[in-house]
Amino acid sequence: MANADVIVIQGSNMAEAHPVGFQWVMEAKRRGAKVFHVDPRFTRTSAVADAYLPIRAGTDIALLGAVVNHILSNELDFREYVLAYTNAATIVSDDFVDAEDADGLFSGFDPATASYVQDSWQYAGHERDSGSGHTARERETAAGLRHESHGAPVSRQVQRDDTLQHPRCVYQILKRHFARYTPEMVERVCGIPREKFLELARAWTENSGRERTGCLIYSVGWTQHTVGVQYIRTGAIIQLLLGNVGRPGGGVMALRGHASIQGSTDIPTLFNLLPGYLPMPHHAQHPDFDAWVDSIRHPGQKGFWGGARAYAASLLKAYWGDAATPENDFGYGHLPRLTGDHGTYQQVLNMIDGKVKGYFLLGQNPAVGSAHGRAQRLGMANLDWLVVRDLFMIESATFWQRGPEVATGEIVPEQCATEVFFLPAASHVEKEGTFTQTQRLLQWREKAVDPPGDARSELWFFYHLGRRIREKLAGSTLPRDRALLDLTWDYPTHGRLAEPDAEAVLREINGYDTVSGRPLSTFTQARDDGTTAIGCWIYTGVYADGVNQAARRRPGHEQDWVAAEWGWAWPANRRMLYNRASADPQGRPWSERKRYVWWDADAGRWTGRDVPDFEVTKPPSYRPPEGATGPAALAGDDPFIMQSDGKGWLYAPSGVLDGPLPTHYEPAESPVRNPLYGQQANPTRKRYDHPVNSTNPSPPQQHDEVFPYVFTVSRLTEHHTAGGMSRTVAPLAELQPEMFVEVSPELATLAGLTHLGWAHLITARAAIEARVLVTDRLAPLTVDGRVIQQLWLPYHFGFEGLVTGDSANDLFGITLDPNVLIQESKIGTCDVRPGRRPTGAALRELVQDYRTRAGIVPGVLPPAVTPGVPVEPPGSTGDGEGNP
Amino acid sequence: MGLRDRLLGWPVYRQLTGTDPLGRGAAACSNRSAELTARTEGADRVARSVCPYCAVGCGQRVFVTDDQVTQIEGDPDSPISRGRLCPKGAASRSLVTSPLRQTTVRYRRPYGTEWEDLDLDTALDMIADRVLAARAETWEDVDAEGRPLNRTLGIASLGGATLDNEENYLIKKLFTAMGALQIENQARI
Amino acid sequence: MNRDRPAVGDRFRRFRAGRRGGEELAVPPAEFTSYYGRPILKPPVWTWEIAAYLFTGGLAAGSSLLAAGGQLTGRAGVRRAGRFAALAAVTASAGLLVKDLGRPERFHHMLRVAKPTSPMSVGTWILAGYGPAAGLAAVAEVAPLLPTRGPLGLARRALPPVGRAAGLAAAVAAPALGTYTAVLLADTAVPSWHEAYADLPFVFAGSALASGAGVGLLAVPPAQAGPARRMAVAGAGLELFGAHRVETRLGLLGEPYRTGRPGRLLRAGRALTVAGVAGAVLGRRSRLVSAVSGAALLAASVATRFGVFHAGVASARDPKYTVLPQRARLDRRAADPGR
Amino acid sequence: MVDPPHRPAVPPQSSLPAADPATAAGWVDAPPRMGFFTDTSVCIGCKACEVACKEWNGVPTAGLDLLGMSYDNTGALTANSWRHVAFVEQPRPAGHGTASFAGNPTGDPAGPASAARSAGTVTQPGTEPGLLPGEPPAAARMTEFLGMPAAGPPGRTGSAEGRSDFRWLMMSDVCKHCTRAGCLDVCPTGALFRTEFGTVVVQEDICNGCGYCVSACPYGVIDRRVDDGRVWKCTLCYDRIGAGLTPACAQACPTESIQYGPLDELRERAAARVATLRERGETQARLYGHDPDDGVGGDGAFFLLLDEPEVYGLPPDPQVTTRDLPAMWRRAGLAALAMTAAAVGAFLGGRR
Repeated sequence: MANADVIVIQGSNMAEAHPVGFQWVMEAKRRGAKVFHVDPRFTRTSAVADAYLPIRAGTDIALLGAVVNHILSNELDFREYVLAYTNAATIVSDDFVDAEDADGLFSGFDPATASYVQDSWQYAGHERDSGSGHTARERETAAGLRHESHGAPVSRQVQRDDTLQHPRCVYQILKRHFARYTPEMVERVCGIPREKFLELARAWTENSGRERTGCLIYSVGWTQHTVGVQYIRTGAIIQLLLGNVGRPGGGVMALRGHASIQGSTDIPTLFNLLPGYLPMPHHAQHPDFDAWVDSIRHPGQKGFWGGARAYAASLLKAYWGDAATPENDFGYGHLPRLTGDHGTYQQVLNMIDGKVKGYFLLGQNPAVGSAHGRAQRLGMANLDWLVVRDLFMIESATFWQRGPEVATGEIVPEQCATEVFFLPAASHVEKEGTFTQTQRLLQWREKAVDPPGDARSELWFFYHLGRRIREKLAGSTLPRDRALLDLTWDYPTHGRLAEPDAEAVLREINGYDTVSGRPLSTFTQARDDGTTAIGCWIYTGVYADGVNQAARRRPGHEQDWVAAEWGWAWPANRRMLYNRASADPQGRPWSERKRYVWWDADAGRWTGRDVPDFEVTKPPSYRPPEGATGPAALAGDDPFIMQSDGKGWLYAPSGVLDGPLPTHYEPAESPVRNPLYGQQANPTRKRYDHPVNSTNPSPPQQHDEVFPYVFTVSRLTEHHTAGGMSRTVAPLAELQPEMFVEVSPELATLAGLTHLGWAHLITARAAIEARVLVTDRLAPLTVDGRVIQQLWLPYHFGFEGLVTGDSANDLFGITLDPNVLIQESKIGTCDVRPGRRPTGAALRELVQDYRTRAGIVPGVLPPAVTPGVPVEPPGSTGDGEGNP
Repeated sequence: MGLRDRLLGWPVYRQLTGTDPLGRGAAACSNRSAELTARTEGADRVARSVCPYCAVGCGQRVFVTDDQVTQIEGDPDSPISRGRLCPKGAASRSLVTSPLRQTTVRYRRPYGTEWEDLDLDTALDMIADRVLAARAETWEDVDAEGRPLNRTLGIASLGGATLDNEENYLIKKLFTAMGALQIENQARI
Repeated sequence: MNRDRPAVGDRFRRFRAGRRGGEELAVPPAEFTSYYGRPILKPPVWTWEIAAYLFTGGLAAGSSLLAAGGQLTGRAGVRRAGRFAALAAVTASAGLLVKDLGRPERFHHMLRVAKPTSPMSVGTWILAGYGPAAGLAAVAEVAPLLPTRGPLGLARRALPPVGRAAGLAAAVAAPALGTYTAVLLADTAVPSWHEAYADLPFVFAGSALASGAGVGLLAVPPAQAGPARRMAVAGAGLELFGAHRVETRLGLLGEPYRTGRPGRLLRAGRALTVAGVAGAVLGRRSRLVSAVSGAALLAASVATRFGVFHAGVASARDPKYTVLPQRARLDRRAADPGR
Repeated sequence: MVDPPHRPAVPPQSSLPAADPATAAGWVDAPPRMGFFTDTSVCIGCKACEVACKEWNGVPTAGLDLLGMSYDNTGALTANSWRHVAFVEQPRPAGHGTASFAGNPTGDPAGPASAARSAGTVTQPGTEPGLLPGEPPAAARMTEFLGMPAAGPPGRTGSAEGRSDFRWLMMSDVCKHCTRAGCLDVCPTGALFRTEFGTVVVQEDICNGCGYCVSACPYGVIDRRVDDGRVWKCTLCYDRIGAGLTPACAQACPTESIQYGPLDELRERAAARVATLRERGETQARLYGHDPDDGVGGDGAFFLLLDEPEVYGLPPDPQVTTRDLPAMWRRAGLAALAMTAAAVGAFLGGRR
């Protein structure tokens, strides 16, 4: 990042959310890089940026699309890079109809399931073998997450036009798609004056190419939207066109908010994934091991997923050890099966409906941290039992006693049956283990002291819980108990507390040879014959040679800036993915200034500052033989080795459920009619028509004026997420001691709010109160001749801890991105009034009054497709299973 | 301490006899100040750790004396953070030593209005029983068409993202073997 | 928890209240900026004890001079009154000073060093010398009550000469004691105190004399009170002269002495002084009038000391008294780089 | 009793070599003078310095009240806050290529009309549009609140250019460790002393809470802790630097806004930094407290500011009070003589 010549920060308040990471931005700035910040609010990041662009929340695609348009219409793309390393030249099926020509819907939309059949999106000549077909199910299972480590499947034999002139080549399609995303449109949609937009577009393009690179930084300001994935796609398209991927100082940098949130998707505690991004099997899609494996590797596909069978077999081997044999498909039968969406929000609704008996909360505080706090609390109040493991007594543990619903009479302790176990947890210094930080780097933590009192690590809790359960089941003959009884669960423990040995677990994650017991050093050693057991194949190598590579701590000042000997990064300790792209097709560095990884012809190998993210001896001139598959099928100039065609995707024929190209849709709740298309919001967004859930009306619906203002929430430097680790800590609590809402002076006057006075915000879900901070850091925007007022709130507050306040997440409803099922919790509409909110029953009446005025019927949501938008039936019919 | 030592130790005497006639520095220095040193110097051990807050992964050094964490500060060796910390990371010692931290098991029985104490071992046993009961009650062997499901939708879990990879691995492994599908974490939020 | 930093919390609440109430609006005038109108300096943490000490210290000094005068001119009544007043005052002084400490049990740390740069240290050593002398002088007054024989008889004979020596020693220290307190206040960053350093000593010297004279007028019959009357006149003269200069020659920084509570106190002090002197001079025949005048002079001294004290506090609380004079100084320097 | 005026002349100006206060304080072959250079142009206002300081020095909490001074809820340097990050929101150019809010709606605060507009309708508005009855517009009051009456914050003044430009200044304040330290000069117990590193430190085992230093500090830094009775302030981590470590705040600072080192080096670095900023058009950049010839002989902790000192709550031209002490003693001596004379006169006059 410090090597960038221009840094664009959008959808992230990096200086506040990641101050220490921000030192690298400041370093680049010191060296003269220009820093742009795009945000609805002037933040501490804007304060030190070279330029700040205020934007209407939820319109980033319009802005970025206009940058794409600026690049294409002025031919500013890094042509040589684009031709060689992206799918710009690929010809797309002529069945494909762009959203531009269908008022916001792409071809293949199935109104029955509000999802796409992607056949018409495929490359020319491959309409039928898309391997994805109907996407309703993919949405239900958040399949998008799988693509964290690899692109979706496409065949590698494609028609190309290297002149980029063919009307149906990706380049031309892209050009047409974004043609209407002009500076004028940016002004109309985002409220950003055109000259300011042009300043950004120029700086970005001028600082990219052979000699220079630009870096794009985003965070949850992008992901927590109903089109979050497409935000990121748009950014990626720009970076690919400008040749800013796989090169030093380039890239699309995701800043994640939690110590090991990367790790918790790599080794997922997510319903739809198994370790290493292997999909959890689906009852219909994956009847047996082979079907399951083939659905991952797509026979005949290029790239490293060719080894999927070995990765899968090795995982099952790690789970069930000797009981996993080639004969019994390594115990594939033991795996539970998906039938649809089992995500956290679906779970909560099921709790309300009494379908869930028990709930574990492991260092998580949904009563404050999840959207629609009321639904979360009502759900928990309707369980048989709840286990909360945390450092502090958090809101999710005391909702039955002190929650807002107790005040409104919706939860009566004497009538709440939920049995609550609070188990104190061990802090990060009281246990050892690895965190995986945001750049895929694993770092080992040494244990400093024993946890106090009854506090224990999760490792301890689950190991011993598993031990007890297995003891209780010992001798059971029930088939359903086999999976538990066959499980390899024999980890050595040590110390007074009988703490399981974390290194032993890490060794299993790394994988070992089941015969010799030797740890593996790379995932290419994985076998599908049961001779290797690997807990998480992408982590193979972290315990290479029996050495804990994540514990390496060679001081940074003793290494070059790549610092390859600090911790261990997956895959194979690569610090930058796809770094083959930092050299030209012939393997030479694009420029001296941006030299990183290159082909050393004399030595006959790839070399450079980093571990080449490429087969190290495969020459640039290599061309795969006919019929080759897997890694062998990758040509010497296919840098994107995890992509099934080795190319960077400007156009996504599959894998992305809401369109092959990013398209501007308004947020699910918006005061503005979509100026670009008849289709108002993302037609494929995941909606829940549950009585507890409701959405504020947006144009063209009636009564949108009841909620005239836009609000957005985010973090403060001084606090952490739901506040469980900061509102409880005195030196942090005192720095931001109260819940507040930031408003522009104009809105303050408009709504009669006074500085440091009280205000309350109302949505269809809840009303919360906060102290008012009137500040110039928020400015009204002119959008289509209208003045749009935006408010901002921190979401850290709750009713427990040293400092308390209403929780901003209570304001949100539940609407999710179709690809990854992440909720839209960055933007909503609301009304704001001076003074404190009413309490008790009066509070519910207030919210009800607003619902009535807005004509909201519980459980009835706005239609997926905006009335009046023509829908032509999909070309083919997949077997849709999603419930719209 | 004899009278003589008292006199020699008397700053006024030092003023008159020493290099600091105005009593501004050397003469005014107290014994405590003279012997003062950084408490981290005397630490029994130093653990190399990683900040538990955001995902930047800043290195931390945890200083321990008499099995108490006496200081947590940035690890200058880390190429990621170069010894620096944000306010949250800098507050790590207060986090782990906070008086608000719960260190005993608490139990709320159904329809209860107050917390009760519970022994950890008993708690673990009760939880194991409830897991098995919920699993038995909601187990699904096959779907309508007889295709295997092998699962329970009666148990759900939501994990934070401050858990170690090793912990996540065991959690996923156990729940999967248990047939519990509805395992989620912060990453979805 | 706020108790930990009343200077901040309180200031700010006042400030907010000010915005609503409007009356004591803490909004800085348009010609300068400040950080949210907050004071730059910390107002003195000293409370009424220090203001009271300014009085008792001066009273002790004045009384010792009076006593010495009586001693040398053979006015036993004057001498006795002066010595007793001095002892009482210096005892009170010590008590007040210790009480004002944040850590009273550590009062003896004051004797740890001798720092010429610290008026408080200097004052400590002055008190250390003056206190015993004044005490001894007063004790000597009880000699006649002692038995003629025995060890106490020895004391009865020994005390008077010792008392005379001690009385004179106290008198020598007295002027220092009566004036160093002015330096004590002036040697601070408190704008209205510091800028008044040239004149405060005279105010305090005068006030000390006047209060000492007050003792004399109260204690002795008019016949013997001649010197006290003259001391009152001289003291009042010094005090009024100094006070006038303080209020008129400091420009903006004179404001706190003229306005608000300090202004009222100082005006009262002036009135009482004038009344006391007038009474002393005109009422020289009447025991009662003299006594009342003496009381007036004492009261005047109290009022003046508290007035000066609070004026300083007020000047530290408002950033304008910090910023504007410093700005002016910078401008002068800019205009004439020589300075 | 020595007559005050004849006491040995007190430090000011010449007698103390400003260069090395440690030697002047009787330290034989003292190490180089150490200090802070706080570069506010790269401060991101994260307050890591405040927290790191409290963690290391065990400073108690300073209170949990929302002050509404931008993001400053600490308020000032106090006995319980040895670092204080100031936040100033200003309608001034921030050196941005294009003014941050250029092209945004300006002029008078939005009225009923635009309220109806932003509500997208005229019927059934969520909020009663328009101004509050009675109350003056909330925004107008912010002008005085921000303590910058010279330039009313934009959007409230109704001036377009006012709204267009904006900057947010942040600055981590700390004890200045003056070369001529008033607090140290006036301390009667020697609790405040000059360390071998040239820093000024309170010895908690000595301080008896006389409070003199509080009034003597021209920056309003040192403060007495109410429940404790002693005074407290930044020690520049005397214990850490003695062990060769970096002070807690400087070590934590993510953006190197707080730099620690030998004062001479820091002064050179600072001069270079100001030059660079000026070249880049940051004409407002200036150093504060770096000059050995200023009223306090230069600060051991000095700053790079982007506006006048008083905007950050700093005195524009601080002077150590003791520089006038000799003159004070002279005046006091004069007054003492006058006092003596008056007394003598009073009695001699009686003889006649």
